[in-house]
Amino acid sequence: MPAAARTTSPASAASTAVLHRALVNVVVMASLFCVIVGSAFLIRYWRAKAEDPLKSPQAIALKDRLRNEPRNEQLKQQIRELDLALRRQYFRHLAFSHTGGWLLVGGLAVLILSGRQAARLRAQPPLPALKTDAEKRAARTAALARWAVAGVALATGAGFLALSLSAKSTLPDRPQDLAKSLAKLSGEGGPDLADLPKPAEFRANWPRFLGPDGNACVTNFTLPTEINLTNGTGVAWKTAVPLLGFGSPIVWSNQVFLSGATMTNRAVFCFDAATGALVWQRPVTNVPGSPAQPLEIPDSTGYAAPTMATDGRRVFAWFGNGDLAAFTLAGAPVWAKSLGVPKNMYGHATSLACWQGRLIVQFDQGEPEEGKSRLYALDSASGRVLWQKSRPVGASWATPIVADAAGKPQIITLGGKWVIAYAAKDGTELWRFQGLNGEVTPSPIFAAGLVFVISPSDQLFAIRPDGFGDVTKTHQAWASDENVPDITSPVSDGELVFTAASSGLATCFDTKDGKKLWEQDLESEINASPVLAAGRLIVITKKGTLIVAAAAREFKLIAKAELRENVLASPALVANHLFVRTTKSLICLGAKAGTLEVKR
Amino acid sequence: MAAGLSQEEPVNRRQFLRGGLRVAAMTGVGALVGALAGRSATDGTVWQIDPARCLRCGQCATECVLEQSAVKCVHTHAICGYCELCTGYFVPDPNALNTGAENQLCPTAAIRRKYVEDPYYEYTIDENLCIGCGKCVEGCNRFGNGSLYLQIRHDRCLNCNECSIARVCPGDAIHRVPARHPYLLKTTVSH
Amino acid sequence: MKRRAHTFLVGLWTWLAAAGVAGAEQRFPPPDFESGYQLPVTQTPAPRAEWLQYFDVLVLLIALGLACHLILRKRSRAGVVGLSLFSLLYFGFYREGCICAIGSVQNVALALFDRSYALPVTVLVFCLVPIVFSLVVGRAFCAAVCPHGALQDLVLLKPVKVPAWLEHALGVLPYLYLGAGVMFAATGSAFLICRYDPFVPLFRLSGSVLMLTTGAAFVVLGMFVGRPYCRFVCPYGALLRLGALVARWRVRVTPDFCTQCQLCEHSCPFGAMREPTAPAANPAAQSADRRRLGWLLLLLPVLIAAGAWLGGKLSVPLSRLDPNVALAEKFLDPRKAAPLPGVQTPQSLALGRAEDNPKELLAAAAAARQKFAAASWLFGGWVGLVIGVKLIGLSLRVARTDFEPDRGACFGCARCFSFCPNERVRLGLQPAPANLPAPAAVAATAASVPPAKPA
Amino acid sequence: MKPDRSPIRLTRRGFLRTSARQAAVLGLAGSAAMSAARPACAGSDTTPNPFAYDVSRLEKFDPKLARYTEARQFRCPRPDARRMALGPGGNLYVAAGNYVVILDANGTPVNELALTAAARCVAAAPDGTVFAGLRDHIELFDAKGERKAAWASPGKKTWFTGLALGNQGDVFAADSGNRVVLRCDRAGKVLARIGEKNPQRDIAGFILPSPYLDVVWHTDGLLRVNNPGRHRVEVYTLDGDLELTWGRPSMAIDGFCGCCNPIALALTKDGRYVTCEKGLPRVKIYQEHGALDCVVAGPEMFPDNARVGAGETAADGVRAALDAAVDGQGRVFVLDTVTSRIHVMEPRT
Repeated sequence: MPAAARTTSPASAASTAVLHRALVNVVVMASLFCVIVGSAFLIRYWRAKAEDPLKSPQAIALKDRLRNEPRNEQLKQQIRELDLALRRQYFRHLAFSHTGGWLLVGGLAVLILSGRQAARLRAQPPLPALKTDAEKRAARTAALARWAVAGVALATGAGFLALSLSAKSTLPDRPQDLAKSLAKLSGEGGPDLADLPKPAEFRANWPRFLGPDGNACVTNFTLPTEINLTNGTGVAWKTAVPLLGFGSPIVWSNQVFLSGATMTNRAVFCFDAATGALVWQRPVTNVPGSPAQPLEIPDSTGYAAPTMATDGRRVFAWFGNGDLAAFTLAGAPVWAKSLGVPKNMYGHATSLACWQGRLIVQFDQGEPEEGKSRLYALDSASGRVLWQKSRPVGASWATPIVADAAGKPQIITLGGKWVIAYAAKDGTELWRFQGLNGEVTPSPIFAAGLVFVISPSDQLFAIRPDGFGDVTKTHQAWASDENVPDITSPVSDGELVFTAASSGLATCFDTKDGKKLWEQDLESEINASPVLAAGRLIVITKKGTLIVAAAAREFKLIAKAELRENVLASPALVANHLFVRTTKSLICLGAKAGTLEVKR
Repeated sequence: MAAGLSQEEPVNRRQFLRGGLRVAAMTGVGALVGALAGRSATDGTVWQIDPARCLRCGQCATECVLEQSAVKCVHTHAICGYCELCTGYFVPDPNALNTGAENQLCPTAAIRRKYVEDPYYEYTIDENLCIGCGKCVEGCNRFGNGSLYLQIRHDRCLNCNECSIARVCPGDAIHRVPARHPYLLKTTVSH
Repeated sequence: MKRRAHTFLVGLWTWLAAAGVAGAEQRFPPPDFESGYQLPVTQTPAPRAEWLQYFDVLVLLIALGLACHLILRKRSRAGVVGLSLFSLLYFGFYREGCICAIGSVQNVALALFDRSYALPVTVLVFCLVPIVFSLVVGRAFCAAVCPHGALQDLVLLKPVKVPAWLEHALGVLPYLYLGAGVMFAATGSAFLICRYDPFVPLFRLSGSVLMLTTGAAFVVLGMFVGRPYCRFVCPYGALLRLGALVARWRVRVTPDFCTQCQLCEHSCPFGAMREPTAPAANPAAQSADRRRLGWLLLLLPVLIAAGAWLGGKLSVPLSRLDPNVALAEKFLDPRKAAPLPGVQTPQSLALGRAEDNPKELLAAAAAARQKFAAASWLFGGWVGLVIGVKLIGLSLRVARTDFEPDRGACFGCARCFSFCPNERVRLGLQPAPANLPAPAAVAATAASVPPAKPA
Repeated sequence: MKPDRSPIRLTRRGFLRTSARQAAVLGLAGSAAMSAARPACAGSDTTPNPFAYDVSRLEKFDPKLARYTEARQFRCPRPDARRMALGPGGNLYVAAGNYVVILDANGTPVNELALTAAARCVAAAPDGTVFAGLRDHIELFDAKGERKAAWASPGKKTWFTGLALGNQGDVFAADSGNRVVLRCDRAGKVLARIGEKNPQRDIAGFILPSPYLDVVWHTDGLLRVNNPGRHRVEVYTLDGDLELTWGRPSMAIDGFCGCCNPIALALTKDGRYVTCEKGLPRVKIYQEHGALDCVVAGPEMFPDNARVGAGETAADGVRAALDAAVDGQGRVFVLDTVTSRIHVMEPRT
C-alpha cells in the first residue's frame, strides 16, 4: 500500500526508515523464534516419547536386577527415585507441548503483525501500465489452462491406473465367494477344490506311495510278454537317477517324479514318462526351520526314503531331515517348510498322502511319552497347517491312507501299538485299535470294506472301520499270524490278500475269513511291497528279480525277469507301463516311446 | 439497494440461466433437508469404548489427538474384588505388596491403593496421571474380575468427527453413542 | 403339605429362571465390609452441553449475517478482518475446529447413504447454511467465518501471483478431493477430509506430527500464496464456489462505474479479478473457438465414461481404506505371519478378533467392497465430469466491460474496495474527477492519496 | 518517488529468499523430526504394544515337571461349561449352560439333563443320583435323569460353585456367595457350616473376589477347599476344624498366580491335589503337604483360555476358567471352559 508515499519530509522519511528497520528486525527475530520453538517442539516431541517412563532402559535394568536381589533395599530406593524423576519428566513434557504450542502461536502473531506493518511501510504504489491486448492474453491463458487441466487429468488418470494395478486382493469380489473363503479357512471345504483334478484322474495315475488309494492294485493292465534288460525287449527306457533315494516313483500324466538325497544335498527330479528324459531337477535348499547341522541317518533308510505325493497340481517331497517342499508340475517352487527334525533312530521313512487339496503328513517320532508325534493336514497350495493332531505314539515308518470307509473319508494311520482312524475333514479321531507291536513299517490298505494292517512279523489284522472309540475288542474281523511281513505292505484285489515277507515268503489269504490259501517261498529277499496288476501279482526282489504270479487261490508262477540292479522301491503302474526305481536308475517296462497314453 | 450490490441488470440469457440454477440448487438443498430431517437426531453423539470389545492394545495412549489421551481407566468398584494382591496394581510377581515404585504396574503411578480393612484394599484412578494405556486393564481382566476398563472421558475428549483411535482400534471397540448416555460402564448387572 | 411346598418351590425357581433370562443376572457381589466402607461411584464427566452446540449454530448464523453486511453493505475490510479474528478465535482456537462446515459434508454424505447413521441437526445446519448463503451472497463463509480461511487470510504477508493457467489447473483439485471425501464418507469407511485437515491440529496445538508439520507448512506457504488451502485443496470451498457462481448478489469492486484503472486487479492476492474483454472481433478466431467448444462438448461424455471405467478398476485398492476390508485382506492372506507368543501387536490382536468371528468380519468387508464397487466408478465419472466441465468452461468466452471479481473465485475479503477510485470518491476521501481519467492518471492520484483504511 | 535502496529494504525478492530459506529450514527440521519420531509413535500396527502386560516369561516352566501327556480331547456338546465331575461308570458329568451333560470317557454323549437355569456345579453319586448346583439351590436327579427334588435355597446371597459327595450320605456344597462350605444330608438339611470366618477356631475365612469356591472330599474323611483370595488350599474336618493350609501366591510354577487362585481342586486316589488356575491357565499336582509334584498341563495347552477377552460368559460375566477331575486310572480330565473342550491327560510311563 502506498503508505510510505504519505511522508515527504526527510525527517519523517528517516523516522520511517528507522521504524521499518525495527519492524524488519522484529520480523527476523519472530521468525527465528518460531523456528526455534518449532524445532524444539518437534525434537522434544520425539525425545519425550522415547524417554517415556516405560521405556527407560535404566529402569528396566534396575528392575531386572531387583528380581535377582529381591532384598536389596538400596536398589529399591534407587528405582523409586528414578521412577519419580522419569514420571516428572514425562508430565513436564506434556505440559511443555501445550505451552510450546501457545508460544509458537504468539511468535507467529508477532511475526505476522510486524511483517505486515513492515511490508506496508515499504509497499510500492501500484503503477499499472495500460494493457490493451486483454483478449489475446485471455485466449492465451485459456489455452495454457486447458493444457494444464489436461495435464492434471492425465496425471490423475495415470495415478488411477497405477493404483488399479494393485487391485489384487485376497478378499473375493463377489459375496457368493465368501462362503468358500470361510470354508477354506476353517478347513471344511478345504482348499480350492475347483482347481483340483477329478477323482477319475487320480485313479488313472500313480499319485502316491502304492497307487491312488495306497492299495497297489490296478484292474486294467497289460504286462509286456517278455522283459529282457540285456537286449531291451519290453523296456521302454532306462535312465540314471542322479541321487540315491529309497522312495518309490510317482506318476502324474506324462511325468514321473522322484526325490533323492544325501546328507547334504536334497533334490526332486521329474522325468518324461514317454522317453525317460530328465525334464527338471530342483534342489531343496534354504528351507525355513531346516536343521543347520547335517543329520546322521543310517544307510538302510537313507535321506530320501519317503515317497513323494501329488495333488495333481503340485508335487510334494519330504526328506529325512524333515524338509518338506512343494513344486508345481513344471518345477516352480511353491512352498517349503520344516515341520521339525524327525527323531528317528532308523531314519524317517513315512510317505506323504494327498486328499482334496490337503497334504496329509503323519509325523511320528521319538518315544510315545515324549508326545512329539503329530498328524498334520496342510493346505497343499500354501503349506498352511489346516489342522494337527497329537498322536500317542513314538516313531513309526508306515504311510497313512485316506479311504472312504464306512461312508466317510478316514485317514488310517499305524504307529506304536495303535491303529487310529481320523476324520479326513478335521482330524477328529474316529476309532482306534490296539494290536500293533514293534517297529511299525508296513502300511495299511483298505479293500473289500476292511482295513488290513500288519503288526510286523506278528499278525495280520482285518478291521471293520465303522466303529467309534476303542474298537480293539469289537471290530476285528479276523487275524492271522502266518508268514507276517515286517517291512512290506499287503495288497488285495478285494477277494484275496497277498503278502510278501522280506524273507521271500509270499502268502495268500482269503479276505473273508483270513484263511491262508497258499504260501510260496520266492527264495530271495524282498524289500519292495508287492503290487497287483489285472490278476497278476508282481513282486520285485531286492536283487532285482521281477516275479509275476497269478493272483489266484492257487499259486502259479507266470514269468520271471532280471532287472540286474538292486530294487528297494515299489513299482508304479500306469497305462500298461511299470516304473521301477532301482538303486541306480529308473526303468520303464512296457511298450516303447510314443505309445504311452495316460487316460484322463 | 446499497452501493456495493449489483445494480439491476437487464435479464440476459446468462442471468436467466444463473437464476434457474440457483433455484435448482436451493431446491436441492431443500430436498436434502427434507431427506435428512426425518433421520437426523437432535441429540448429538460422542465416542465411547465398549469394554467388552476392548483388546487392551495400548493404542488409546498413543493414537489420541490429545497429548494426554482422553481415554482413561475407570473402575467399577462393585465388580472389584478388593484384592490385596491386585494384578491391575502390581507387576506380575511383585517384590512386595506395598506401594513402592518397583512393584507398581502403572507407568505413571495413576492408581491409588488404600487400605480398607483386612484383607481388602481399595484402588482408585487419578485421571490427571492416567494415560489410558490399559496395562492395568489387561492385568485385571486376565487374572481378576475386570473391574478396571477403559472409557473415553468426555471432559477431555474433543469429539473429533473421525476418532483417530477408533480408526486403528484392533477390537473395533470404539463407536459413537448418544450423548445422553455417553458412557458404557460395566455394572453389577450383566447384560 | 411337603408336596405343596415342593411344587411352590419349583414354581418359584421357574419364575426366577424366567426372570433371569428376561432381565439380567446379578454379577458376583463385592465383599461384605465390616468397617462400614461405602463403595465409591464411578464418575462420569458429561460431554459438552447440548445447548452449547445450538449456541455454536447461533454464532455461525450471526457471523454469516455480519459477514454479508460487512462485505456487501459496509464494504469494510477492517470489519472483515475483525470478524475473521473472532472466527479464528471462536471456531478455531476455542471450538478447536470440530465440528466445522468443511468436515460436515462427509457426515451429510454418510447420512444419505447409511440409514442407521443419525445425523445431529447441528451438523446438518453447519453444512447447509453456508451453502445457502453462498447461493445468495457468494462466499461470505470463506471470507470471515471459516477459521481455516481466516487463519490463511490473516497470515498473508507478501502475496505471490500464481499464474492464471496454473490457478485454473490446480483449481480442479478441490473437486476431486470433494469427490474422494464424499465417496469414502458415503461408504462409511473414512472421513478423509478430517483426517488430512492441516489446520485443526494447529487449533488444538496437538495432533500427529505429520499433520502438525503439514499445517505449519500451509501457514508458511500462506504467507506468500494467498489462501493456498482454500484455493487448491478445500472441498467445501469448491462447493461454495459453485454456489457463488449462481449467487443472487455478488461483490462488485466499483460502486459506480469502472475507470479501468487496474488497481483492483493489483490488489487481489487470490487472482480472482478479471479484466474487461470485448467479444471476439475476428470471425475466424470465433469459429475456431466454436469448433473447439463443440469438440469439448463431445469429449465430455467420453471423459465421464473413461473416468467411470478407470474408477471402476479402483474399487479394490480404494476399499482398503475401509478398516474391515483391510483387516479381512490381511486375515485371508495365506502368507500372513503366524501369531507369535508373547507381546502382541495391534495387528495380531485384530487378526485374533477376526479368527474369533470370521463370518461377521468377512460379511462386513464384502459389504464395504460392494459399496466401493458402486462408489468407485461414480467417483471416476465425477473426475471425468469435473475435468470436462472445466475444459468447457475454459473455452467459453465471457465479455466484460468492467474489472470485476470472478464470481466463484472471489472470497469476499474486501481488500479491493479501497483501491477503487470511485469507492474513494463514494467515501468522500477523494474529490470526484471532472472527466474520466486515464488509468495512469488514476494510479497517480491513488498513489498520492493513500486510503484511510489499510488493505 | 525514488525506490529506496537501503540494505534493510524489504524487497519482494529479498523477502522471498529469506522466507524460502526459513521454509526450507522449517521443512527440514520438521521432516527430520517426523522421520525420527516415526518409530516412537506407535503409529504402525505391527509395532508391539509398548504397554503390554507381559507374562510370557512366566508361561514357561521346567519341562521335566511335565509328566502328563494328552491322550485325546473332545468337545462338550453344550456351550458355557463351568464345572465337571466324574461319576459312576467313569462317565463325565459336565455342568454346561442350562444342562448337565453326561459323557463317557471317550466323549460320546450318554445323557443330558435339562435345568431351569444355568448349572454351576455338579456331582454324581455311585448310585447314579446327580446333584446339580444352580446359582442358589441344588437339584437332584435319579440315574434315569428324572428330577427328584429341588432343595430350598440356604440363603439370599447363595451362589453355589462346587459340590462334593461324602461316603455317609453327606453332600458338601461350596457357597461362594456366603463364603462357606455347607455340609448337608441327602435330604438337603444343612448339618454344618464349614470355613466361615471364626477367629476362635483360627479360621480366617474364604476370600472370594469371584465365585470359584470348590470343595473335594477324600476317603481320609477330610475336606479340601480352595481359598483363592489367600492363594491357598485349606483342609477341614467334617466338623469344620481347620487342619492344614498350604499354598503361596506367585506366578512361578510352584505358586498360585494372579489375584485369586486356585479356582478348582481335584484329588488323586493317593491324596495328591490337582489344582487349576486361571489367568495363567495351568493344571498342577501337589503332594499331600503342598510341595509341587508335577504339571499336568501348562498355559500352552490352553491358548484360547489365556487370550485377552476370552471367556466372558454371557450369563454372569464370570470369566471362564478350568476344572479338573481324576479317574481311577490316574487320568486327569481337564475342562477348558472357554473352548468347552475336555482334555484327557495320561501320566507318562
